Amino acid sequence: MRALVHRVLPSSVLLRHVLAVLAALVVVVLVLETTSQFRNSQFATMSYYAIAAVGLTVLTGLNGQISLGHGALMAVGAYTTALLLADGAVPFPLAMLAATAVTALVGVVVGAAAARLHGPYLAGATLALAVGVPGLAIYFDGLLGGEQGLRVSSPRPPDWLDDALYFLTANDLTGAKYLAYLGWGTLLLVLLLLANLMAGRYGRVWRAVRDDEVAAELAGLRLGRLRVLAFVVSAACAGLAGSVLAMVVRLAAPSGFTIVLSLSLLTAVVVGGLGSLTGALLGSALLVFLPPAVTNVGTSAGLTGVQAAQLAPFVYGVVLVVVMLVAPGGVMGLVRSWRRRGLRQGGSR
Amino acid sequence: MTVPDTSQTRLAESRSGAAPLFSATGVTVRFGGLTALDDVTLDVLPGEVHGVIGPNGAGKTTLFNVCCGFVRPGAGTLTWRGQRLTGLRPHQLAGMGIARTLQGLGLFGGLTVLENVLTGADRFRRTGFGSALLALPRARADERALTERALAALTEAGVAEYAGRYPGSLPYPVRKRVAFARALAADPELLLLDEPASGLGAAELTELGELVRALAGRMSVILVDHHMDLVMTVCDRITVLDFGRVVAQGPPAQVRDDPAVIDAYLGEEASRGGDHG
Amino acid sequence: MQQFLNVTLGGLAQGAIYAAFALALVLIWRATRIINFAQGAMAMFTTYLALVLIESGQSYWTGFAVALAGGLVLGALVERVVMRPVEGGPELNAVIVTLGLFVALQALAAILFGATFQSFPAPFGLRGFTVGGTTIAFTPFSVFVIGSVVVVMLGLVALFRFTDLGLRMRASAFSQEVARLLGVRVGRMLTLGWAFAAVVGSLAGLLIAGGNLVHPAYMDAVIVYGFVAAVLGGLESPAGAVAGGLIIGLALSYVSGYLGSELVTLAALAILVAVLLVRPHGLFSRVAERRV
Amino acid sequence: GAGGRPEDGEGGGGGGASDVGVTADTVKVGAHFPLTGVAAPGYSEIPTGAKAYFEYVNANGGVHGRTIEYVFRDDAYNPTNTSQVTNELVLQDEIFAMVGGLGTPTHSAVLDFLNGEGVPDLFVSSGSLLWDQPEQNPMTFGWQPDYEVEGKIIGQYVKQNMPDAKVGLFLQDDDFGEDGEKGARAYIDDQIVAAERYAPGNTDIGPQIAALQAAGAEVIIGFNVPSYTALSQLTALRLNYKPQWIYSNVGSDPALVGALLSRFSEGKVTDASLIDGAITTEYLPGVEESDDPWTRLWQKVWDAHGGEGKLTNYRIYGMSQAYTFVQALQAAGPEPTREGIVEALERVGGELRGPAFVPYRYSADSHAGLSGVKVVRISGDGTKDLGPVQVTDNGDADITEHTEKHAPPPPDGIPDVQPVG
Amino acid sequence: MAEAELEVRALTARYGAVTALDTVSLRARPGEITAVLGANGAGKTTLLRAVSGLVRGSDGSVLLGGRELAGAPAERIARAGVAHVPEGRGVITELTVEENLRLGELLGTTRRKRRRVHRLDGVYEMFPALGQRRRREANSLSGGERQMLVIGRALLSEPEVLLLDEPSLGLAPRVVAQIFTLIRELVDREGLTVLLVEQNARSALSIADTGFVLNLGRVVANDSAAALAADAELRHSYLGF
Ligand SMILES: Nc1ncnc2c1ncn2[C@@H]1O[C@H](COP(=O)(O)OP(=O)(O)OP(=O)(O)O)[C@@H](O)[C@H]1O
Ligand SMILES: Nc1ncnc2c1ncn2[C@@H]1O[C@H](COP(=O)(O)OP(=O)(O)OP(=O)(O)O)[C@@H](O)[C@H]1O
Ligand SMILES: [Mg+2]
Ligand SMILES: [Mg+2]
Repeated sequence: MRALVHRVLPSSVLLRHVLAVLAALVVVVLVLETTSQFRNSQFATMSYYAIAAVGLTVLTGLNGQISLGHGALMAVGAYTTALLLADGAVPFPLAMLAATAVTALVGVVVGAAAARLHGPYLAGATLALAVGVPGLAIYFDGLLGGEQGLRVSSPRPPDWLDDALYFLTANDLTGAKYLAYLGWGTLLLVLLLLANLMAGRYGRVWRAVRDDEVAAELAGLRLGRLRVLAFVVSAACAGLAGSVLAMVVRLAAPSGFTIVLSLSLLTAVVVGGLGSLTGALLGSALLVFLPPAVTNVGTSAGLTGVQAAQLAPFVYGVVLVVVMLVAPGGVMGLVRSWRRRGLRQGGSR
Repeated sequence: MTVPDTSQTRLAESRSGAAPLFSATGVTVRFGGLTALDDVTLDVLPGEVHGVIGPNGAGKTTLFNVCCGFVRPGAGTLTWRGQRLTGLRPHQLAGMGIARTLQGLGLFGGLTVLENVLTGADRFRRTGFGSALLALPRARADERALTERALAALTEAGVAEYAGRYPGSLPYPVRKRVAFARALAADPELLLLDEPASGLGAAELTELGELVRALAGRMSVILVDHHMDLVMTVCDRITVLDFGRVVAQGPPAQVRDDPAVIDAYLGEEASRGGDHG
Repeated sequence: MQQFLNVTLGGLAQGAIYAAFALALVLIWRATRIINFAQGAMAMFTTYLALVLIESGQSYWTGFAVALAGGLVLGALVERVVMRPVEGGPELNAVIVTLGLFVALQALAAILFGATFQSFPAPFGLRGFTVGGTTIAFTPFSVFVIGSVVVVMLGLVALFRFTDLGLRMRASAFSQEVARLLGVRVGRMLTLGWAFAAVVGSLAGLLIAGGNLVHPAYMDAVIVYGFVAAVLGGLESPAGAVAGGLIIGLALSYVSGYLGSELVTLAALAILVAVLLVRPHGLFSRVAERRV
Repeated sequence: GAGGRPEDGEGGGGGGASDVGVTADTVKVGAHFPLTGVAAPGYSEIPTGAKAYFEYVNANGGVHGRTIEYVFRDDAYNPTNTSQVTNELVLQDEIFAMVGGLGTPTHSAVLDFLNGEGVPDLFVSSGSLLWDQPEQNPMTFGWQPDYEVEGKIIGQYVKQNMPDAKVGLFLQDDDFGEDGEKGARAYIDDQIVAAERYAPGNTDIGPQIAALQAAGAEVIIGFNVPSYTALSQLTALRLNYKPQWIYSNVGSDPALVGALLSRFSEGKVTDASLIDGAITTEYLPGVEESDDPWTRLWQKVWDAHGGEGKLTNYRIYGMSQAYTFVQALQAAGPEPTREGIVEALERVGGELRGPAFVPYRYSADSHAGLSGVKVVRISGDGTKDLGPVQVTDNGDADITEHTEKHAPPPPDGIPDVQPVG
Repeated sequence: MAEAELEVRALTARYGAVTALDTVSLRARPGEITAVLGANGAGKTTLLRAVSGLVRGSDGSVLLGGRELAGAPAERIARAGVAHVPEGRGVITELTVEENLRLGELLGTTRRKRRRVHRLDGVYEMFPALGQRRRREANSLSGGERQMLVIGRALLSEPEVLLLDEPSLGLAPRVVAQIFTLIRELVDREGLTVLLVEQNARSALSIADTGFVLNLGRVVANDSAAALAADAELRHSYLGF
């Protein structure tokens, strides 16, 4: 029996995940140090999309709750950060923590309301959330800056870090690169924690609740609590993502958190491969890198600036449709089936 | 079908004086104009296998639903080890030591067989969210303990070899056993089985009977099924429902010959000993 | 008093428009169990079709008819080409496909018709009726809008409640396999569902556009409130969609008129959450749920 | 050095004859505009105008022998995107300057970045007061008359010409409406009976107009975008409510809105051009004044270098900004640097004359754009002046008449500003 | 009476790498009940699903009265007169009992070839439990009531061939006996062709005329019902009684 246990439960989950994250960190450093400042800034952008997307993966992929309102939760995180960083008294890591905590708290409330809803009703309610919450910023314009939003002074790299990195790589630590490090550091940390969760009991029971409510309840799982918990975890990620966004964009304004943002996150999660953290990363990369690439292709193909700009959403929309038709399991689904086919052809079973 | 005759070892009679582990008293349930259960009373003694039979729509599943808190009875009380249960909610059952299988299978399609059974063992977990988030050694030890329990349950149900597979790809009888193992993993004192034999072939039916008998003594079982020879051979006592009312109660032999039961449920042919699927 | 009257009437007219859109969503939901986020974009597209015709000198009604016919074709086409493969799969996949369609159609419209404001004519007067010397915010066109919505609603109720076609469509939506075993041509039903829904959607598009400005994104606001209205009403029920539309229209009008227009989106959220907390399946649903 | 750096780093953006974005024969500039999405209609035409004028200049030899490369990117009016595309423009395209980036919330997002990177941020397409903060944002310059200035001039006009009228305000619920309201209230606070705000994106403004009507407003001053001009007219039509409308320059574009509204008649019933008789302000000759020499120039440029579509006021706006940039670039001298062009604008910006009736307020202490407007009435396809061109400044500054005659463009259509010192 | 013989020739069906049916050939005659027996996983359900067009990509031939059905979509096969009572969940739970039945009736009327034998009222009479629950959503029905609903619905579609996949599943013994009697009557009266899949070989063979035994996707025995029931070896190794 013991042998069996050991066979199905490989050695320390934490160790495995930490190693993976460390490897990823090395890759991140390599990539950021060898790419241009602009690419760095794109990676910074990708980091906050990805943080929110992996959080949404927990909610939608693992727990089966659809959310069209994560943009609103990001707004909560972004505004919290903006308010805390306003007078420079709060160090930014603290602001990030606070943003995460505040959004998690909001997640408790939203999650409690959402826990009873299913399918389109949940979609409708979260859609209304996405549209409604930015309205708060306009209503409390004294505090939240109205339509114009709050400016955020993004953190500057401390000198020692700049020096240390220079020593290692002989590259200067530019603002964009620093933000990219900040974003990716946060992302990797989030990935580590979520991977821990997903590999353990919570990943299992969330999926159980998703697959069959009645059976889950009979197994002693408290549906409501687990749903809310998934929402909170996911909201915390969204809040953290909002915090990074605020620092990267240097602004928290209602027009930055339109329904488009929420929908983009969902598409990233599904197109990448629902339920997979790697998939969420791939989906976020698509969000960030596809539109400018298309625009540039359009421009170099001789389209005018306006036409090229309109080409980007067109291609993006078509890509969404095509991916879903060709690979219903998203990109990761495709990868998985390739791998399986490879195995079979390799005759290893 | 041949279920080993274990009547010699049955302890029901000798225990009949014992306090019931679980009882439902005067339970009544109405859905709109329809009375699904009408003043139903039922006691389950420790270690006994208690059969509940009755025509389709007689209220058997509803009775289970009441016991599990899915349906709130209009009248009546439930007692668990002498304690009255009020406001029972389904998720409390597992913690109390009651497990149930569903008339459908209710397996989690997105979980492996092992993970399915692990959810059954979930009530034994000791660590919380924080240690899972940080993947502390504590959480790992906890997982290992749960896995051991789950594997034990899988082994007992005879399906340990499928631990890593997903239920969707398994033959029906195996899935049934997995559902059974999930219930066992909770190490219940009372096991509610809703039509565990439906869809099983003759060989599997026999094995199921053996399995249930093996559990008796360790735990109490309430069994609902339409396979008469299974019910008649494994049950210590049987309650017969018809139109939501208890029409007969007693040991199998007595119930089998009860004209009311024959008339409402068994029909002439079946009571003559023919069995069906 | 007059302001109250006008805010109320304006809210009703606006609510009728949300209702029209919600009806299209309900139709497609009942017929295929998919929420069509591309509904607005499809309607926008057919409205442009009408506009092109009207601009080339055709009458309003020609444009109107062509837009509806265009909706029928577009709906059927979309179902056949892009929705068919995801039907019956994970529900999110269908959602993503409709979102992709939404984004792509909107961009395509901008490319084809230009990202500029264009005015769209109305078939009836846009000047309010005069009652006892004062003009009220209710125009002949509003009458047309409300009339259309009522007709569509009754049509849908009749379709689903009394016709065999409606029953077959619902059966296909709930269980393709069983419907097939009962000889229902499921593919055809799903196509029909999308086609009908796109017609209703196109109608909504025309009603919103009438006497107003159109541009590739002009349906965006309506999509949200139309969806909220449909969910509020319970998605299953045409009457619920209309009730939901009117409730949202009126409530938002009052909020906008008396509390401030910046609170409108919040109000929509508040109403929806309040209703769903009490009735998780909307106002008009009748769920006698048996879980086990 | 720290971390082992060579000590003699070459400093930030300044210095060096060939600055970022400038080569021997090109200068690259960029901008962000909403080219897709809800805000695209109208605004997406601005960069096409600017591009046409730059190409015209390039065809005529460029500036100091350099052609101007103009890159504009789509931000869909979403600040998050603005930040991304600005990164792209600055870090990837390596533009010399940002010229005419549009929108208050959008451009706010990149204000710090541009100033931090030392990128000249010229002629923001927005009348917000934010762009005039030379201490904080030394690289940023406004361009159009700010909303407060416009509000003041409109306020004074109402005070003088309709002293007894009850005035209602119809405001976009952001800095646009707020600054305009501030300007107007400076003169007619006591006349204002109601101020109704609409949230951009909420297209049902029936309640707001009904409230203005209920408050008995006889004059309505609208600080709103063009689509809301059309909506407000239609809503008023429904209510048979006929106040005197005064729209800010942003919302009035008579060519656009007028044509829009007259087209409703094609369906049935309604009047031609509902907007006829409304009052607005101008600071540039518009497309409808086809014999103004500036408009003739724009028409010529558009015919030669424009793409699809007609010349519109949005395109004229873009061309005028481009014209101003050419002036600034000329002033910056044959070897332009980022700091040089800012300095040049601070030194001679106030003296530059161009398509606008009024001068800029640029100086070392002010980065505010045009200083005034004239009040006009929309009539038919064009406008009629209701008063002289007036100029003022923010705050308590008085309104004065601007008497200087509006000079026609140079014959070749290209400014000829002498390099500064 | 319609004389629709169902013939299956060399039918093969796969799920991925699993071959669930391996060149199965069988024949079911009108006016007879043909039992298909075998242990769990023998391929019985797959056989019925392949006949009614639910399993895609199967090879072989399915002939109904000489007409080829293989490869046709399920709805066409249903319209040709093949009614399939699927294993387990064949009710549309979101529709009411009556709507479920009406769907069967609709198919019956479209088919038009036969005179209507079954009516809604007849079904309600046959299964009084359904009659009392006409307007309830099928979701509220008990397991056995659902099974009755599906059988009633199949009858309303006026089939020529009836494919029954474990019709006794979840039914009380009395009802099972009743249903088996009913099927026998129908077959005798109307000349229906019935393919009956059952776990419970004994009761199935007691009403069947002929039987086929499947094992691992292949036909391992084929004989008259009586002969099969009498074959002790067969009973022991495949039929379990
Ligand atoms: N939620 C509900 N709403 C309405 N009626 C219900 C509901 N649940 C059960 N019923 C009805 O109550 C009666 C009892 O149902 P129950 O499922 O308990 O029967 P059962 O004895 O388990 O039958 P079977 O042997 O067929 O499974 C049935 O007639 C059923 O239609
Ligand atoms: N959807 C599926 N995917 C993969 N394998 C399947 C699927 N359905 C059935 N199988 C496999 O095909 C084989 C035949 O299954 P089938 O359901 O036809 O058997 P059966 O005789 O009806 O069994 P039962 O008596 O349990 O209903 C089995 O090995 C089963 O595991
Ligand atoms: Mg039951
Ligand atoms: Mg089977």
